[in-house]
Amino acid sequence: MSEFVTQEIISAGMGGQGVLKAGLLIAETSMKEGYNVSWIPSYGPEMRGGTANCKVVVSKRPVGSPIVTSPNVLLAFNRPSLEKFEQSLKPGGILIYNKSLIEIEPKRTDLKLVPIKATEIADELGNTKATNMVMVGAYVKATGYLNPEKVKEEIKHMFASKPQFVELNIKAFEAGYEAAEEIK
Amino acid sequence: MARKAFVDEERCKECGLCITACPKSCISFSSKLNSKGFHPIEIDHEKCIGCGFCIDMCPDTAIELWEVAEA
Amino acid sequence: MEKVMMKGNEALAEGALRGGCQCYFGYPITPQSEVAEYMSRRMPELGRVFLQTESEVATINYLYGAAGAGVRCMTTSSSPGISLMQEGISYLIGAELPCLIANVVRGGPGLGNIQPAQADYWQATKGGTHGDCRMIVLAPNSVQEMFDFARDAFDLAEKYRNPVFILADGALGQMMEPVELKPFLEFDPHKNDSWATTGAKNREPHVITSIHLEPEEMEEFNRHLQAKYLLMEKEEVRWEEYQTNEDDLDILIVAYGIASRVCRNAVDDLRASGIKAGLLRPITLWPFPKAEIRRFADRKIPILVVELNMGQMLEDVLLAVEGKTLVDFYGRYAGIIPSADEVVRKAFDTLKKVGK
Amino acid sequence: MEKKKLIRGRPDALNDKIMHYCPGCGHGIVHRIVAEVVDELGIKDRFVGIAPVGCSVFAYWYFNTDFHQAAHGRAPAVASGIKRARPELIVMSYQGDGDLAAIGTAEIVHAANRGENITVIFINNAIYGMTGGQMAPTTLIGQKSTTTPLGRDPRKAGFPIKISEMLAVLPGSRYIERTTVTSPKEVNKTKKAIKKAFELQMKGEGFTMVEVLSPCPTNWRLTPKDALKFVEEKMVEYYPLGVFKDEPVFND
Repeated sequence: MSEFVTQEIISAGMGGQGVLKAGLLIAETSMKEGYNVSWIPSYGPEMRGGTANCKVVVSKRPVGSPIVTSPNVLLAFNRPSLEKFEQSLKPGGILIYNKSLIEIEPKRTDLKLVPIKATEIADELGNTKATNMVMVGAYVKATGYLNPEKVKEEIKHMFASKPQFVELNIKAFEAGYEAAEEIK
Repeated sequence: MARKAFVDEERCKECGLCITACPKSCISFSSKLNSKGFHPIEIDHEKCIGCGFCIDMCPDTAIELWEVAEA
Repeated sequence: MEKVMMKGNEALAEGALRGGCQCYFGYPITPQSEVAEYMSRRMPELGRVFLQTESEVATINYLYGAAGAGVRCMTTSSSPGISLMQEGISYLIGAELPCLIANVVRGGPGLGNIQPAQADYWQATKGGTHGDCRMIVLAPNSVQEMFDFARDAFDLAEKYRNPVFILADGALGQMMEPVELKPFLEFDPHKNDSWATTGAKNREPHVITSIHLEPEEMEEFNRHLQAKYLLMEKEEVRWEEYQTNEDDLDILIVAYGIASRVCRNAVDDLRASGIKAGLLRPITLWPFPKAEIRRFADRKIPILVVELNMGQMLEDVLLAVEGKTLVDFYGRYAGIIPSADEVVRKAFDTLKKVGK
Repeated sequence: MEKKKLIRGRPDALNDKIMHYCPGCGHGIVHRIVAEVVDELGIKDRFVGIAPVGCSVFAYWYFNTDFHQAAHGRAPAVASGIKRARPELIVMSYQGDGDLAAIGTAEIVHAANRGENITVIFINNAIYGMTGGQMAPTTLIGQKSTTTPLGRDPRKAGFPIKISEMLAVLPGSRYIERTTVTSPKEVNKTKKAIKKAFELQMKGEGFTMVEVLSPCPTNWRLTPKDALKFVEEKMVEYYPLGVFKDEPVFND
């Protein structure tokens, strides 16, 4: 997966799970690595009542539409997100899903699966809120195109106003990176 | 015949307004998740007196009051 | 200069305040509420004015007041809110007041939805206002241009003493992209003193009005406006071309705003499969790049217009080509942005119609 | 435990769709109250609701009655139009605070002043909900919102507007009461008020309005339980509960 022209990502879950920040971290690091990027959240009343998602495009050519309808990569933080977006993944796409909250198995057989116990891993590190960084860790490992050290720099930058959370988030990222496998 | 409150777990959004209204403290959040990812309430029918206060407060019409056969 | 990731709505706000915006008035409406939220923090920091108003009907009249007082000011809204402002926009044009108005367009008609659309093209370029009204309408296609156009808009507005309009869409407002933040603009804060209501101290009173009861006087004023509009048409047309320099172009795609980004990729894809495709992107939707499009029509190059509406700019393209070449259309509505693949398929369809 | 007979369930005037409102939102409670009153008065088949712009824009998703969706702030005008065209209908304008107390102040004032024979249910939760928590005309002094990040400063953003008190001084208003939904007792008071308002409309007595102080946990950034406390402690202090007007308007 490390070679691509355009990669389209959907990060989806419950409000409060940090799905938007996960997408933003991927976009920001990719930007600093020289890619063209865009990030767009779901917005308006669809956010109320719990669900949230964002769409990220990382590309070697200028980004066309920022809106992703059939992603190469899905980060599913909970079961409704898996159920909502699994069918839209491109054949051969990567499905990174939070095994802690998703007890069902994906239906598609043409995907590369990256199950990760993200919430449990974050819990063990002391804060469920770091679930998103575990998921990003799994993404970086699975896709293999970003240097994990650069992501950690970006985490420091992202949490500059809340320095007490930097270490936790870096640890969560590392744990996710360790726990996932690279897709060849 | 006794009256008891029953919850429709799929409708419950875990707001807990019923819990604050219950005079018998017989409502709590269960550990299970519904399909929306909420922990629905559960009602201890031993303690429930069927007052319906929980129904007054429920924003999601998730609770009903039934007459039940005595145990 | 270092680039930062920024939301389109925030870039628009930052651009405007670096362009010298002293007063922001607005009313919440999705998908542009971030402009007001951003301004509610930034304007007080800079000692400037932020006011959340009671309605869009009122908003445009706050703007009428501030612009009449000669101060750089702006408002932003989204489709239904812009509809409510139409009376006031006519008053601004009629009183010759410079200001910036931006519409982050959503799906319509009616309350519609809150997804990106381009269905307010007619409203912006041909007036939803009464009277003979024209405004320069800028159509950004990136977060960078949201910043740049807002920053430069006030100079343009003051040059003609006329409102400048930015027509964006929900995607441009909501998306984050890398932006290079250019510095604060230098400008003359006394530029408008010759006509603005700054207090009649040691001078004759200034009156801001748009009423001319005598028909001859009203006609004369309209002639003056027409002369201004003609000058804008002569001097302010902006457009961008991509891959159009070959003489034997197979097809020209015309698209603006968010649609133009998709079409740029479609041009690359068409070229990869051997079709010599090019893109013309109008940047000013009014004045419209008529002559530039006619150049291609004169060479009989078939044109495909792509919009997020039922074919509104299409009519301006048809007027520009004067029947000299085939003009085809592809539109999606109210929140659906076509993929580059869709545009490529449609382009092959268009080529078939001219026997290629 | 075997269920024998349903004593109290969802009112007939509501369907079984799960509402899109956030957990602990007051809209769901008030929707149910309105529907219960419609059932009790037996007016479901001659009831028309007006949905505003705001979180309750989709109120019609949940009612088994006719509904109109109105442009932002214009609901009292739409309601008046319906009532004038078909006086036999029972017409409810259901509006939030941005809709009624900011963009729609002209329409609400004139509907009340005309003694228009309609009922307005005014949900005051001191915030713009749907657009994401901006200051509302009813936002309290010092209350934070996304457009008053440091708290509402009356010197810049004015004072919270007391609509019930304001409309009560108009000669055309027949019945105005402010209630809340913070406990079963208050819920029942709200229900009584709404029932009385509809009954007065059925008798043709003129403009009636019930203002309900209602929680918005999401945009207040509070738990549903703490949101109720905010209503009881902070909102009621500024917006006192009670009947502001109850006297006949037309003495002919």
